[in-house]
Amino acid sequence: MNVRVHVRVIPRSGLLDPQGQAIAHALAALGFPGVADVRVGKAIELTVDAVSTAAAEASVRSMCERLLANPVTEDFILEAEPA
Amino acid sequence: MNVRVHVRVIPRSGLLDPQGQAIAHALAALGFPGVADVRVGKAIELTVDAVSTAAAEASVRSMCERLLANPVTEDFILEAEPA
Amino acid sequence: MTRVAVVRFPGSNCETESLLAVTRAGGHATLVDYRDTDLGQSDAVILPGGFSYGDYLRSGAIARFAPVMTAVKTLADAGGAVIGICNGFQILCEAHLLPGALQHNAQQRFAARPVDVRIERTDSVCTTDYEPGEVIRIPIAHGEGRYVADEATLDALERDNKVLLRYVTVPGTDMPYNPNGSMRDIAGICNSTGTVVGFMPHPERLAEQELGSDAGQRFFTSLMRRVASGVAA
Amino acid sequence: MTAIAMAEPFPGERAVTDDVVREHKLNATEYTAILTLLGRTPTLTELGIFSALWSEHCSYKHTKPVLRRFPVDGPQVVQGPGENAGVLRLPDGWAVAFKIESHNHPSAVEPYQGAATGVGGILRDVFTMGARPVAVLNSLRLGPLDDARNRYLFAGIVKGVGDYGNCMGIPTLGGDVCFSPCYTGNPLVNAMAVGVLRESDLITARAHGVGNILLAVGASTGRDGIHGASFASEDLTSESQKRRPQVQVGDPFTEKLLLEASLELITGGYIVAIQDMGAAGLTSSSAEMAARGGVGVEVDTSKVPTREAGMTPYEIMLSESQERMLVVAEPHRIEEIQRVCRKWELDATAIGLVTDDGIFRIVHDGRVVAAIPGQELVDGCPMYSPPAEESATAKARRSLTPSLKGPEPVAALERLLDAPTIASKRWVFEQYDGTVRANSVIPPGSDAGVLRVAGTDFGIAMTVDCNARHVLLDPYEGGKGAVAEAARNIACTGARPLGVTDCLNFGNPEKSDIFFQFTEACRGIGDACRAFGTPVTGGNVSLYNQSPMGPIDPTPTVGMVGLLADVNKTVPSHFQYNGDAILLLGETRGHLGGSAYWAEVLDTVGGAPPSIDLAAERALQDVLVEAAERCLLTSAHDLSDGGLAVALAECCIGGPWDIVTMGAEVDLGRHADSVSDEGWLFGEDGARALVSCSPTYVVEVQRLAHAHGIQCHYLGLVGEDGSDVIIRRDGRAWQWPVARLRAIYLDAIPRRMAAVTTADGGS
Ligand SMILES: Nc1ncnc2c1ncn2[C@@H]1O[C@H](COP(=O)(O)OP(=O)(O)O)[C@@H](O)[C@H]1O
Ligand SMILES: [Mg+2]
Repeated sequence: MNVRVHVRVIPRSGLLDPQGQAIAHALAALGFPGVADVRVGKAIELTVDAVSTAAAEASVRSMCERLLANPVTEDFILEAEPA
Repeated sequence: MNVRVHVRVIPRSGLLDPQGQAIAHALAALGFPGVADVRVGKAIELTVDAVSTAAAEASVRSMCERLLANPVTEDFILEAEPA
Repeated sequence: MTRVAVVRFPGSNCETESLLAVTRAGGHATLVDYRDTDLGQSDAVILPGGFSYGDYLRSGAIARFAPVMTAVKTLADAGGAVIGICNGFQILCEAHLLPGALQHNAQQRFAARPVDVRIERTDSVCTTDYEPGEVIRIPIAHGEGRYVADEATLDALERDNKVLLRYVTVPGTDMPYNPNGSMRDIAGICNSTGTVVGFMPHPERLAEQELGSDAGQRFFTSLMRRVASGVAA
Repeated sequence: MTAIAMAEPFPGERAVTDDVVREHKLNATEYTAILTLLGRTPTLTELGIFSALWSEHCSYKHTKPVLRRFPVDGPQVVQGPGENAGVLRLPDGWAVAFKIESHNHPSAVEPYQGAATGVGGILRDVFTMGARPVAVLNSLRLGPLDDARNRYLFAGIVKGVGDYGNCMGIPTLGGDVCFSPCYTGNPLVNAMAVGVLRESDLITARAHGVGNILLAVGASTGRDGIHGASFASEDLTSESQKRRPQVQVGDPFTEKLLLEASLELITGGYIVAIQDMGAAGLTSSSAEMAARGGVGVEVDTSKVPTREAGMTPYEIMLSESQERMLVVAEPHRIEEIQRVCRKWELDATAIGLVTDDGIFRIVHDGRVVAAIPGQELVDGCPMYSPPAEESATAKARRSLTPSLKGPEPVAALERLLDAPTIASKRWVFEQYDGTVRANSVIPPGSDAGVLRVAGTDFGIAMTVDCNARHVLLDPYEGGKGAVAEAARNIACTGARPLGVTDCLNFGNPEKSDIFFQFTEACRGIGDACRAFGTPVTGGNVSLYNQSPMGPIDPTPTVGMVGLLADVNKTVPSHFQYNGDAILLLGETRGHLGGSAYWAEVLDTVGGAPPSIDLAAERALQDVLVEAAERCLLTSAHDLSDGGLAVALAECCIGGPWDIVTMGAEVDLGRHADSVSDEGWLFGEDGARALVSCSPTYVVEVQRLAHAHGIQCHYLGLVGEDGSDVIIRRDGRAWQWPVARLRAIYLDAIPRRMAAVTTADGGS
């Protein structure tokens, strides 16, 4: 079965996120009040051919550990849905 | 109330996504078979102070339209949850 | 003669000037393809600057898996000289041959300009011909050069004398002296023996008077001397 | 007339009705010509092909007769106009290929990708000649930075230009940026590429050899940019914003591989011809290669690798997907070609062949969907010579004078240095890698960039220039001025101007006042090129640059290359040594009409710009080049925008990364007594340069100048690091601390760009 997996790779909290800061500033300047804790990372979407959603998730988890996220600076979150 | 909103900003389908292509190749070379349709965009997380989750969502939608996403090349998807 | 391999990944850009800098310093330089699985009889390897695999995903993230990297690791483990310049530094960090990571410049823009860096350690494979504390001006050209690591790692780098180059301010400059927001102004680091080194600036680009300065050439003369004296290989 | 060749519609495609014809921007005359040519109604695929090739962008239907008047010959010319890039001879068997191109409309819609793909396209034009690209330049025109949308466009365009060239590992060696309200809504992005080759490796885009195979090399074909060529050939209206083609996305990584593969295919002798699939993609590349070679071609679109399923022949023929090449080769070479491509991780797919019947034929799954006589398809578009007449407004503008009284010279110079058009462009080129490949003798920030040709002693100087305000006020003089300024910039480095590529950015040519601007500016460019012995080897025309607010100022950007016989003798732009003598070459008449002083300080775009004395310009170039060859000068900087005061300030402020700034103390003395102070300080007479030299060489430099009939005035001395810039005249004195001038000059653009940059602001 084909499973669509959404991955969010986010800079680890505690690390400075200049891009998030820049966006927070820009939003304030555009007149959006009350925005805090902006963090910017990568959204990666992929379709995986696997026996089950769980299997797809496990496989993508391993992709994240090996390639998609940098263990030194990033955390990742997965969501999978049948495609 | 504080609402945490997760935004995924993804290159519009049909547009070339060289980054997604490169990742797809790399995953295949690393021995992950059956990966297709890789697309890479931005994941943005922000906390918004709003009267309700729906209000926060509406506000972030307008942030996406004005700043966070490029209306010519990108689509965005929101998810909100009480923080 | 000292034999230096310069690796070309798809998207490498600075292999030609790296080869020339080695040749000018009296070494024997050969180009090695990323698909090769050995480095010939090389005493040293340079991972040059550029945009391997387009720098897609994260710079260096895909290149670290290239077949040639196994040989690079073997050389590093054997105490051979491994030098990563710019993209090469990014690859060494991604491959965990050096600690930390290089992230997008704090100002979110590519930075191409000269920087002033201080040589913090003169017993590494490529800095013996500099004076301790000497400040030189060489170019940078990168979008992802902000060195980050957790506090413990940073403290360990300082304690173990593994900071190789640091951005410093020189009177009269009207540019931020730290060009990318690197933590502790770090421009380059090395392992404890000084044999695996990585840095963002490009000494190979400013290594002959015809281009206005040869400030970077001693990286390469140092390498020749160190490797020839057998300390590194 | 009977049908020459038959073609049938592709299943499911729309019938060709009047509306469909109109949608394809073909007028009645053109459609009638098509009917006559085919002897039948075209299929939709054919209509699309005609609409691309008969667009202004591809056919030059309004401009060809005018362009024919450019001088194109000279002993240094290896390849003149008509190929992907012009080629000029260098010493020792080397040659330089160079070309400029616009990507204006795509950049107005999507600044980042528009600019990036502009750089990608021009690089392909150069490496398809067999040249290795060694430098890029960019010429940008934007609306004022106090508008958020303009800031967004500026930031995106600069990032796009930078990211593409940086990733390719090709240094950006120069460019220019100007700001004017006329570019709001229609920014200009002109990219120029320079390549170096062995003259013997030159290859042209000429298909020959019946039975030879056409191969598509590089990226696969998607739906991006369909109708890009016709999009580039209409005014930007809100309507066209809706019609805009799917954005083309650049992939510099693939282009880098394509570059290496193409050069290997060419220098290895594997192929007969090669052309990039640029504007109008596969259509123009295949049709033009066939027409140049006098042969027919047959392309099987079902064999073209596509990125998306279900693409029709119409879409495949008109796609402007980037990073693709069309190659012609002998059949027995295909396997070797595929091996070379595989080495660079690229695909090479046979998609067609060269035929002997002169027909441009497209088949898809065995069905002929287009069959058009090839020569007529490329050359048969009706040509237009619209009326050309200067408008009354334009004439009136030329006799305008400022009504304001100017501020003190001290404040006036500071205002000029703070004007983004004049201020340092460091914010721009610090985003461009200027030193990769380690041959940059002068990176951006001086008069012209200078690049050493690797392994030789000589160098190539390069620049792009255009003062559009001068062209607006007097198209003929402005056209001459653009060439003269470029040549002056080149000569200041010590290089001899060699040749020109031009990017003619204008409004809608169907309007008589715009066409007047076009013909007159071209006449000016042609006359100047003749006078300087710098032939035009190619270029690009970009018309219909207008937004709902009106046309842009006419902007014929001139790209020029020059030869520096010995790079060790390169002359820098800025003062180098305390105590050097400062000399002004050329005659000062104090001409203020059309000046930056009037425009930026007195708010008046008007007056007649200076008329350019081509003989004096040529003589000045000779003086500068000879003085450099004899190592007499320590610096040379041309006088342009803002005149003497701005040039003197720039010489003192120094290079973009300098730590040392110089002072200067000059006395204008009793030269040109009748000229006003403003005229002396800010006048923009041509044929002038400010040079410095060791005091011992002053007499030598003066003797050299006089031998060429050029005035040479001793003005004063360079002062020490951090001192003041002082100008005296007749008992009056104006004085500025150089640190203050440097701060104003360097901060003008960053200060404005610090404000938020949003995607929608102000639009
Ligand atoms: N878009 C740009 N890209 C690269 N370099 C630029 C750009 N704009 C300006 N420069 C650099 O700044 C220098 C000065 O530019 P400009 O103000 O046009 O001066 P000039 O009037 O002498 O041509 C140029 O020669 C070039 O080196
Ligand atoms: Mg200029």
